[in-house]
Amino acid sequence: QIEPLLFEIGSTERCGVDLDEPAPFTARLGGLEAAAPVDLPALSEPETMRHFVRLSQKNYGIDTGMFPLGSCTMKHNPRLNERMARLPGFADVHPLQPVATVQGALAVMDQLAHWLLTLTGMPAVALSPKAGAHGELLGLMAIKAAIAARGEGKTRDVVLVPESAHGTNPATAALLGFRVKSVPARADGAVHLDDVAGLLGPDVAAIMLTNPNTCGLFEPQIVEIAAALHAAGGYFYCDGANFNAIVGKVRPGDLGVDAMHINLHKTFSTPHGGGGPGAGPVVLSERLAPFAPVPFVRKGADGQLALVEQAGEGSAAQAFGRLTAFHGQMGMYVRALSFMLSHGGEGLRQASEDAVLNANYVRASLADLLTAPFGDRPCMHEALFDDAWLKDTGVTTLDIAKALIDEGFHPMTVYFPLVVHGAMLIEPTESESKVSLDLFIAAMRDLAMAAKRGDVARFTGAPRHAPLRRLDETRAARQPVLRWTRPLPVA
Amino acid sequence: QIEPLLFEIGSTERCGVDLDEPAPFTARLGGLEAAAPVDLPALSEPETMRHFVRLSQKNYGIDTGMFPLGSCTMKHNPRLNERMARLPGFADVHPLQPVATVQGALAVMDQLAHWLLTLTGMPAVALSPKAGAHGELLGLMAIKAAIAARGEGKTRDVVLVPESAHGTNPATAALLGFRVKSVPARADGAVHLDDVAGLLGPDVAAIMLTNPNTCGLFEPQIVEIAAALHAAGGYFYCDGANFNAIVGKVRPGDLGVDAMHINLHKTFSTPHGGGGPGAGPVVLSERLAPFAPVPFVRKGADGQLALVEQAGEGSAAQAFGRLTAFHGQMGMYVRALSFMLSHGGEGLRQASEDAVLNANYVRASLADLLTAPFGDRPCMHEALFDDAWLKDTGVTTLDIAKALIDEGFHPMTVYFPLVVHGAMLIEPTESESKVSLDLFIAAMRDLAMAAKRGDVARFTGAPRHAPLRRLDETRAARQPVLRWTRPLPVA
Amino acid sequence: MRYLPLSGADREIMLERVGVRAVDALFADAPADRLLDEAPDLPRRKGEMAVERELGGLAARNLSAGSVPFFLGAGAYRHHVPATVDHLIQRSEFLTSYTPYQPEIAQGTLQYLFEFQTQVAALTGMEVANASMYDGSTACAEAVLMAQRITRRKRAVLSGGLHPHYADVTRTVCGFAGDSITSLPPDVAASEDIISQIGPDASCVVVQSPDAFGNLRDLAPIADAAHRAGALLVVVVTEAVSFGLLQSPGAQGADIVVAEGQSIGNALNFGGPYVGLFAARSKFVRQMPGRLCGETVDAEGRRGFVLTLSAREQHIRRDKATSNICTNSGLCCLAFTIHMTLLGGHGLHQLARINHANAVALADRLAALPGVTVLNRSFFNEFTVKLAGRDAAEVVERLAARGILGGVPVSRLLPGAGLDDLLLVASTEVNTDEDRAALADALAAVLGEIVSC
Amino acid sequence: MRYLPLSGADREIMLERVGVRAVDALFADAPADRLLDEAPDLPRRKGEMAVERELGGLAARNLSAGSVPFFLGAGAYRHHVPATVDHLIQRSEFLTSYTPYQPEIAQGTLQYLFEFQTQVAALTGMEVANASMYDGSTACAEAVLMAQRITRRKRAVLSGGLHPHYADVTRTVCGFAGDSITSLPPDVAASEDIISQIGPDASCVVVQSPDAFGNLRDLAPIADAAHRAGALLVVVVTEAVSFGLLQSPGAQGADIVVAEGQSIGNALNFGGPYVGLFAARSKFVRQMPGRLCGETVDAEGRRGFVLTLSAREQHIRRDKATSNICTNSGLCCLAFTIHMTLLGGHGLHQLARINHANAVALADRLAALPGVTVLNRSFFNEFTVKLAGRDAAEVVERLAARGILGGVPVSRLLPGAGLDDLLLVASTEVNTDEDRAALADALAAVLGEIVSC
Repeated sequence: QIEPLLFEIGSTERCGVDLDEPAPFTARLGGLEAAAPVDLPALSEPETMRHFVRLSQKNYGIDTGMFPLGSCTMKHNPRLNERMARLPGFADVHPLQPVATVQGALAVMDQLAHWLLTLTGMPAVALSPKAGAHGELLGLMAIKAAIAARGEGKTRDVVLVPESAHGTNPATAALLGFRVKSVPARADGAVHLDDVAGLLGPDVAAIMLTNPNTCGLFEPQIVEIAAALHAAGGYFYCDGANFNAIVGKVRPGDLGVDAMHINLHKTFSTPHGGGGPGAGPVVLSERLAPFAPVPFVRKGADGQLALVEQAGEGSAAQAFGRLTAFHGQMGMYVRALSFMLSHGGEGLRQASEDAVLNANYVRASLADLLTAPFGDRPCMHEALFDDAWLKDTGVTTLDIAKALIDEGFHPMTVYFPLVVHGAMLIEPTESESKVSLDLFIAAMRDLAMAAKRGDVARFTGAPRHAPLRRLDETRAARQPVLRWTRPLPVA
Repeated sequence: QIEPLLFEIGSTERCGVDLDEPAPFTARLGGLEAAAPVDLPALSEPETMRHFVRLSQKNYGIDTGMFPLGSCTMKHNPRLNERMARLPGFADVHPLQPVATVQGALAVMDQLAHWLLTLTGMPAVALSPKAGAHGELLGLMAIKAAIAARGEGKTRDVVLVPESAHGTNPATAALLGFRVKSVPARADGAVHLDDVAGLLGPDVAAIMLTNPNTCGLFEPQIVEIAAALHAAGGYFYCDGANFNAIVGKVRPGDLGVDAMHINLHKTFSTPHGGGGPGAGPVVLSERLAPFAPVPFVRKGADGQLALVEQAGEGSAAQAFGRLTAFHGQMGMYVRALSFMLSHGGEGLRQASEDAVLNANYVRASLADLLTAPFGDRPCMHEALFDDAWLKDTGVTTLDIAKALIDEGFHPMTVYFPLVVHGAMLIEPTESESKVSLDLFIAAMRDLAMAAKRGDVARFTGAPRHAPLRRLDETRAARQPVLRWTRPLPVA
Repeated sequence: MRYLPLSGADREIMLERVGVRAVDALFADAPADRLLDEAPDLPRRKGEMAVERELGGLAARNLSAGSVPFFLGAGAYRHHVPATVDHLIQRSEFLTSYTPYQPEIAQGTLQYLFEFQTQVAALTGMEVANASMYDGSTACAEAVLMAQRITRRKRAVLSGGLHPHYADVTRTVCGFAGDSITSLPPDVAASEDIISQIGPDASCVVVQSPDAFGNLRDLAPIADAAHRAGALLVVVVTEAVSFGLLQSPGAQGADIVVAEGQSIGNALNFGGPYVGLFAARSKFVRQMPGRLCGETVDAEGRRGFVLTLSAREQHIRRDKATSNICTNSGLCCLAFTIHMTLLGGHGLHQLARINHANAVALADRLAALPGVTVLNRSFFNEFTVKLAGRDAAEVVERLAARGILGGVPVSRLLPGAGLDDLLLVASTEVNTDEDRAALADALAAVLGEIVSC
Repeated sequence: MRYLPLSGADREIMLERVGVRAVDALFADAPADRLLDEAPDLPRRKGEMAVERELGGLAARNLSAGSVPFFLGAGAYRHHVPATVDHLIQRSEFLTSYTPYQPEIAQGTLQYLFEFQTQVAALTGMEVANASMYDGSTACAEAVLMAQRITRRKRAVLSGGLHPHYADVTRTVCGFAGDSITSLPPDVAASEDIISQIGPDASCVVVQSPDAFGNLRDLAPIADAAHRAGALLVVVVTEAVSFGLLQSPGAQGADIVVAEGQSIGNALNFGGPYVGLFAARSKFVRQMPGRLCGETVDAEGRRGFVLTLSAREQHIRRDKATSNICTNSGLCCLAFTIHMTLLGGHGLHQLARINHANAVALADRLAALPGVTVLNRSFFNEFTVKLAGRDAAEVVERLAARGILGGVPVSRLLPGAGLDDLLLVASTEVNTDEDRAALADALAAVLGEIVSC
């Protein structure tokens, strides 16, 4: 059933909030008041409830079924974390209250930092970025600032990015005025030391490497690459989107990383929420730490926690200013810390192991029917297949994705990483039970056999069991309709 | 998709709760400990979340669509009320704490009582019944006690119940040892003074009358019936299930009522919750008030509120003991009071008017296609149709109900009241918007026309767009399977 | 008003369709002289913020259990409920649904009821369970009525260890229904001779374990005696977590088991809403009160669930019904089911062990205080202490003044029974060592303050 | 561990299927000498109850706004959010869904984004809005970058009335990106001559209204001047409720409007997460950063929504993208949309009137105190007071010690700017007369305690 837009059922004559008339007052609006209220209809409370509940019913979520979206890490979102984030002591606190009245909030930031530093083996962390890409921005800014401080600001302006990288990597580098050079993809899915070494030189500011990489593999030569880069005067930015595979198993700090963002929503399970809000704290090496932006938390001699908010002074002498108003995503900090405390060190390690085991279980269970670009080698937290096995079937990777919807599953990530033809990237995460994986595997096997026996119609018409069937994305882009407009009155 | 039973996917090897090992201790269980844990599988937290979310998706609720279930009063459940009931000061308070530590809770009971008494025009209320039927029990007990106190306990043992009454009425009377005599149904849907008067005598303890009645009509002779009953020495028990139609418009106390339960979940919108919990406070006349059970709240001379918990003493000298442990449905009291405060006196009156208007709008909008047993007269909060208009179509009332599911609506109440053939009882409540009513009316008209033009297949196969199609109730009753049992191991 | 979707313009159009000038024309059947001219004399409508202020203010006048060391039990227990539980029961599709009379669009409710019945049957050691009752006390009265229907006898024997409220509810309801009730006197030491009370006229004997004073009762001999006399054994449990550690009532010979399920999944709520568990041997199923959910298939042969055996119920049988009950405790039993799903049998066992360990630790600590005697030889998570002649109610008041909710004075439940120096003390998994120390210290201080009664 | 569904037995079976003995075999690509032998040195796992105790303890060390008279603003405002909002955003299908890249099963998210875009466009008076940004401050920097792309000019002019954090973020981001930024000095009295700063090299001029000191700015003359110079007017709004009462930026000539949406639907959250609103003239749509949701049809012709114009975005365009942004503030913009749905234009208008009335009442009351001057000629719900030579930061500390959160000292935002005796005070619908009286009384007392700086 189509749910109307709220504007189509709303009215300007009712309201879902009861507001009293204020006591008489003389406005001091300097003549800038609007002539009339904004023309937006309202719904009463019951209508509002129903409208959004019905909309929600058109969505798929982790809570409704398996969500094996590779690289996106859709894991369980504990409701304990939601409850903790809503404690008035966290949710109902203003960012600019006197610091004496927010010692608990600062302690959350301090504890979160401690966990992140211990898990990454890094000496410093900047908490404020509001998403992974925002963290990348911070990391590359710190690198740029460090290079400028070394007097090489004019000459070191190249950032190396593997072809398999997330799109945010080159976008971030370009935004900051870096020239982006690609590191080619190799048949084994890994970044090779030789390829990197061939690009290194006095113009190279940094490499942006994802580890485990977007093919689901731990970069085998990562230590050597980091060393080569450092020898050439560059910095190693690690895209930490896949940190969830190695938490408690390997510390990025032991691999030579200079900066790495951590998507709290991926690794530490703050809710994805249909696309945000995220949080992307960045851990930094000794060499980059001085360039972290404000604000940060410092413990005073009296044991009180303080906020350093002003760049250019004291411990923030080399800091480069703010990346956001206030202090970052407090609501996400609380959730992530709650997740960490619940797991403990050993639980986080177990979670990584289970995530890797789950992915390999799926990989091994489909290996006889699907084709994997890098052969039968183990993967980390996500299993990557290509579309060679679909050759001549008339079925595409996209068709498989849409057909999975009909089987009751969210599709895997498709056509990413770009370096693999018709990629299907499956990340079950540690939250899936064996029962659930077995059902998914059975559905995938059934689809694979259907494709191979030529049951094309099952795929091209998919999805059939979804609120809508395939949408016309071309039309949306060609004649963009980006908002509702009140229809003209019928003459 | 079928959701497995939790036992089919659970395991005794995992757990959704982390519990530490207690410090060593010496058990003092007197040799009565079990040899092994109860054989019940568990799910981890992510699996639990998904299992119950998926189950919920097989349910229909007010929040998901119109729920025009006559007599059941499915109205909007404000989430404010849920929030208020969960305040630690209400939810996390033990019923037997010292009364000095629960003055706020007692004040809620006191205020709720004040609203109920003001709205009903009655002098006393007993809050503790846990549902409407429980309230009926209380009311008839009070009547029985009052009669016994008059020395007529042996002789007055008849309760008059109209044929159109809710099944709980005769069941309650029978449970308490009353003989039930039926008041016949009349063609106009009303209970007639003449019929009642013909049954009155020294053996009649009470009449149980619903007002507005289950045909959705205000009993026109209610005042006269009450007077006749009183003159004959009987009591007037009013079934308050439909009080929501007249709140703020008519006070039952002004009609001669001696006792009436109020379903807080119907009139004051505490959630139905798939069948409970309910709450059924009973208002009592001066004559019955002394017989109310414990506990009740009394204001002391010092302004402190006290709980009278012991029958047989002081103000509870004639009370007949407890109907439940502790003090009743506190969680429901808070929700109902929150609902009342939100509406205010004028809002409750408006809600009744809107509920009646909505029902009449539906009635008037379907009057040309459907047949109404009592003609074109206005109804109160629910519109009643019979199945005369389906004659010779091959379509039944039940078919109409199931076909409504395919249109996205919950069915109306069907085959109740029993006195109307193939009854369809439609109660939109005040929570439905005109837009929503118009959609419902359109669907009903479409179905009516389909039935009349002989499109029987649309009905007999319905519902098609539901998690399941029609269920075999006979089989369930004949070979009752009331619990899951572990399958025997495969040999 | 935020809850009312009709606008003034809507109302005008609708009145026109209905064919009346004003809404009062629709109230024409009501006696004109009884129709109110204006809204009742009650406060004006309040916005959300104002309601929150008013009710928040009242809530703040209660001392909430979580804010202090807390040791009350007596049929209502403070346990930790996982956040998942309360989240799920608030889902619109559960919260705002009705009794599942339309099973095609109520499978969510029906399946969890079936799961609930299975859990309750397993915990109680019985063959069948219903879809819940109002609470434990009303379930107890219903059990006695059911025993009467089964045995066609009209005298029930209530143990002196039965929770006084349960006994009172049972006496009240069954008394009105024409049963005679033999109530044994309060039995602090679990030493009553109940077996001798079971005569050939007895429909049932009702025994609670852990009993109202915390003692664990050996039910098997009572079951044997009852069965020999043609009577039923009704077992009452007011602390459902005890199922995790103790032999089940079913294993000990119970015919009907009723319990308060609040402890699993549900908050204290100042006494309600709670959830009554009701289980029995399967041969008695057609005499059970309340809703039953059963398995069946749909028109395409898929497994599904429906309310069944409703020929017992009031909406079908009217005055011939097994009970007048017409509701269950839906959301509370959903909470129970979800919490039990998270726990499973092993988790409940561990939870029960923690409860018992904490109670043992508390008993040892209190017993070490001068003037305090722990009376129980056995207990689960609650026991009775004798306060050397002090008035327990006064002790509790003084403890509350010190910010400790220290227990339930027996006189609160049994006034005038001469048990004024007895205090019921419970300890669950929520209590810490610090809590216990705080109670012991404060109790020692308070006992020093007041003289014997 | 309660979140991990694999049992030991499951793991054994799965390892066998994978064909390895132990899970460490799957980590073989990691350098053996960097693989940790054991879990990191961090606390052991905690049950829910223990986590609640630990985090609850930290939360209790913060003075929450709702527990005291509260008057802070400066870009984050305490408003009352209806319970419906928080209930709905916690629905599993919203909370646990992903970016709607699979539109067939994400219409819930997509439709509310379309509704959100419509609301934001209407409120700002612009033609198009995107599906939200991280917050107002980052949206501000993105607007300047966008203006640079549109005008191909590299100097932006920032008003001295721009929130200092916003100015800082913009300077930082755009500075790194190679833009030059002309920041005007702090402009307490809204008296700066910004028009003279708009040269032919200016990409845009960034003006906030209500500005950081609470003043309302007449934007039309600035828009005219900017447009004459070929520059864009970027308007910043940090208090979205002000849209209810003031002429929209679009009506005054803005080309791009960015705003902090926290005030509508979202809690204070100690500064985040918030939701950035971003709107522009439609001719600039292909230069906008962030996600856009557009209407289309499905294979059966039914209306549906998809993310569109993604050729601007990083996952398609990589280093040619309009922004590196790859997320929005999904749940926060859902909260915004729901709250706005409840309010509608008329409700927002009324809410804004109440805010203004409360602020006027507060300004009058404070202005009556000796040593206190209200500096604003115009304001919405926040204004600046001068405390006759006292250090506002110290005043605020002393007010806090008296249980009043009295405002934001300007020196917190602009240290060293010589504005130490200025205090920003905000008043929304949550403030009562008693709150205002408490602040006035306490402020009078505190001012009497401390000497001039």
